[in-house]
Amino acid sequence: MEIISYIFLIIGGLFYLLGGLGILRMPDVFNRIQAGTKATTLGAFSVLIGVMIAHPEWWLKLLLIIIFIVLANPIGSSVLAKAAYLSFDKPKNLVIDQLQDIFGGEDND
Amino acid sequence: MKYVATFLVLFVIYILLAGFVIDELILGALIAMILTLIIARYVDYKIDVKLPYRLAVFGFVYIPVFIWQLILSNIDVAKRVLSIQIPLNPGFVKIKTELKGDFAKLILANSITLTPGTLSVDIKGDTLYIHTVDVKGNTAEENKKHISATFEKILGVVFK
Amino acid sequence: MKHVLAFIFVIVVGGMIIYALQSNDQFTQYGDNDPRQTTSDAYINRDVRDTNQDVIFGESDDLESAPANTVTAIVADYRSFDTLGEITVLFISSLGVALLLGGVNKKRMALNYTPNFMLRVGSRALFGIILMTGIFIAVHGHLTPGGGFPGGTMIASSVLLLYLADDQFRTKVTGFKLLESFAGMTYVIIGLVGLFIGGYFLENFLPTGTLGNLFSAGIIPIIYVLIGLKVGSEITGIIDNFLTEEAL
Amino acid sequence: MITSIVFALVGLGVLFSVVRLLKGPSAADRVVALDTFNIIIIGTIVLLAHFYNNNLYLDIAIVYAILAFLETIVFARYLEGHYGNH
Repeated sequence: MEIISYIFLIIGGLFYLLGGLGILRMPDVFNRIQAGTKATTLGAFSVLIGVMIAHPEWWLKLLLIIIFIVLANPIGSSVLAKAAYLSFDKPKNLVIDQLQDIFGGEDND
Repeated sequence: MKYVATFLVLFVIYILLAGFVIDELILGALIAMILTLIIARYVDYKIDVKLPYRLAVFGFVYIPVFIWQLILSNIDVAKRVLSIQIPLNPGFVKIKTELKGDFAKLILANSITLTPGTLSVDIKGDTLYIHTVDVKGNTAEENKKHISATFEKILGVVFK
Repeated sequence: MKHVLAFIFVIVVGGMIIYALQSNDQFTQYGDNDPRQTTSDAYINRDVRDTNQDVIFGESDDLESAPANTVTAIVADYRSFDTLGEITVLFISSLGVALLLGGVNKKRMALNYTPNFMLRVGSRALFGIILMTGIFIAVHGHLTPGGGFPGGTMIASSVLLLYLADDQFRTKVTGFKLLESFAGMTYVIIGLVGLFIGGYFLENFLPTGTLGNLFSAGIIPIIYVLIGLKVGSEITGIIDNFLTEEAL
Repeated sequence: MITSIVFALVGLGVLFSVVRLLKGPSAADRVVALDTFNIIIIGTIVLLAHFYNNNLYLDIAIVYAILAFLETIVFARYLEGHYGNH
């Protein structure tokens, strides 16, 4: 049981490391949001599952933390992505930009 | 009905925090009842008879698919991050959704954010605006097939 | 001239302080203090009156101060009167903000952009979790770290989340004012009841129970919940005042 | 041994996000880095609860998660309002 828990913890640590690396290496803010959100969500998930296996009597509280992170983390990154789109210059390498329909131009609400 | 739903949600949250102890259950029920009277106007938790069926579909179909997609997306991120020249073909696309309820759309958007290469930015009406790392199609239908088709099918069953 | 006067004033006051401290034999001289008799040890062992035996979690009954958490024992029992002062300070600052920014015909300040759809819907789901966590922390103040002040702050932050997530949202300010006055008044009334029953202000007059149980520690959980409600409503009032503006 | 490996991995993640926090060309980059940093710290608190075998740390993790989420939202709304008008 302990070995499975440690495997989960190490996987979680690896994904946390991946999240940090993604934040550091990606070229523009939207890609950074993507890499950061995905990697840290799975990292948190994995670490919490690992701790849950090691301490089964804590599962209720850990489940609450998992629910909160899985709900709140994507919402936070969406809000942040919208803020970044509205407030800073667009990245140069966009292939297509259909978001311009609602936020583009001067007539933003 | 609204009050029952709010009470249940608050009570479940309290149990998750406090655990199954008889003292805590009594106190939690009391607190949840008082809070329900105060905040039922601000929140809109809904409940109906088919809830167990929905929860079953949610737990046994949606969550495994979701976790699998989450792992796939992380492998995707790892591939991009660890390659020397980061392969990118980014763009903002919009896709239509047929889901009706607000909460269903929220879950769909969250799922899209956590699946490979996509990040939902906003929802207006039934249109989702999405940032993708790798633009595949030109029309809304093509993009939908690549991005959200699986989740729409499952969530369509859950939130009928 | 002013500088000279100030200089003389400082010299005189400093001389008076030094003189007062030198000729005072009430304080223990430096180095003469006995570390075995410090107050903090007595607080940690709940043994100020030299009546307790060893404190054992889950077994000790009828301690002189019953919370499992030493900080709570000090904040809400030994130094409860100071805590009453602290929440009064918070009340005065909230009152100051209300005097400065408050008014009658205030409307909700419109932020520049409409909130994200996901934020608007998701905040409804997260609001419950945040509010319940705040109340849980305030209720369990005598068992776990935390207590009324962090719990009240969490309650206020759930309201802040709704403010940020919804352009139309506005709290009912009068309700929070009533709640705040009710909490503060009940605190003082509990203190006065202690004064009548036990002989001094905020005496713990309820049975204290077993250390570590949920229903234990007498009046301390009640006081901590009251503190939580008071802090929560005060900070909510501050947030409301900052996010409203005069109707144009 | 395994403890050290896990904490080394997590610590490197924290280090990278802090580098981006200091470097980030725009304010949005900094907020993204802070968000990532916060979620890594939540995991670290849970890990500490596990290794010290003390479930009081879990309460702290919940409170930290809530405050981190609120912080992201507040910063994002601020950026929209502050830079959005030019």
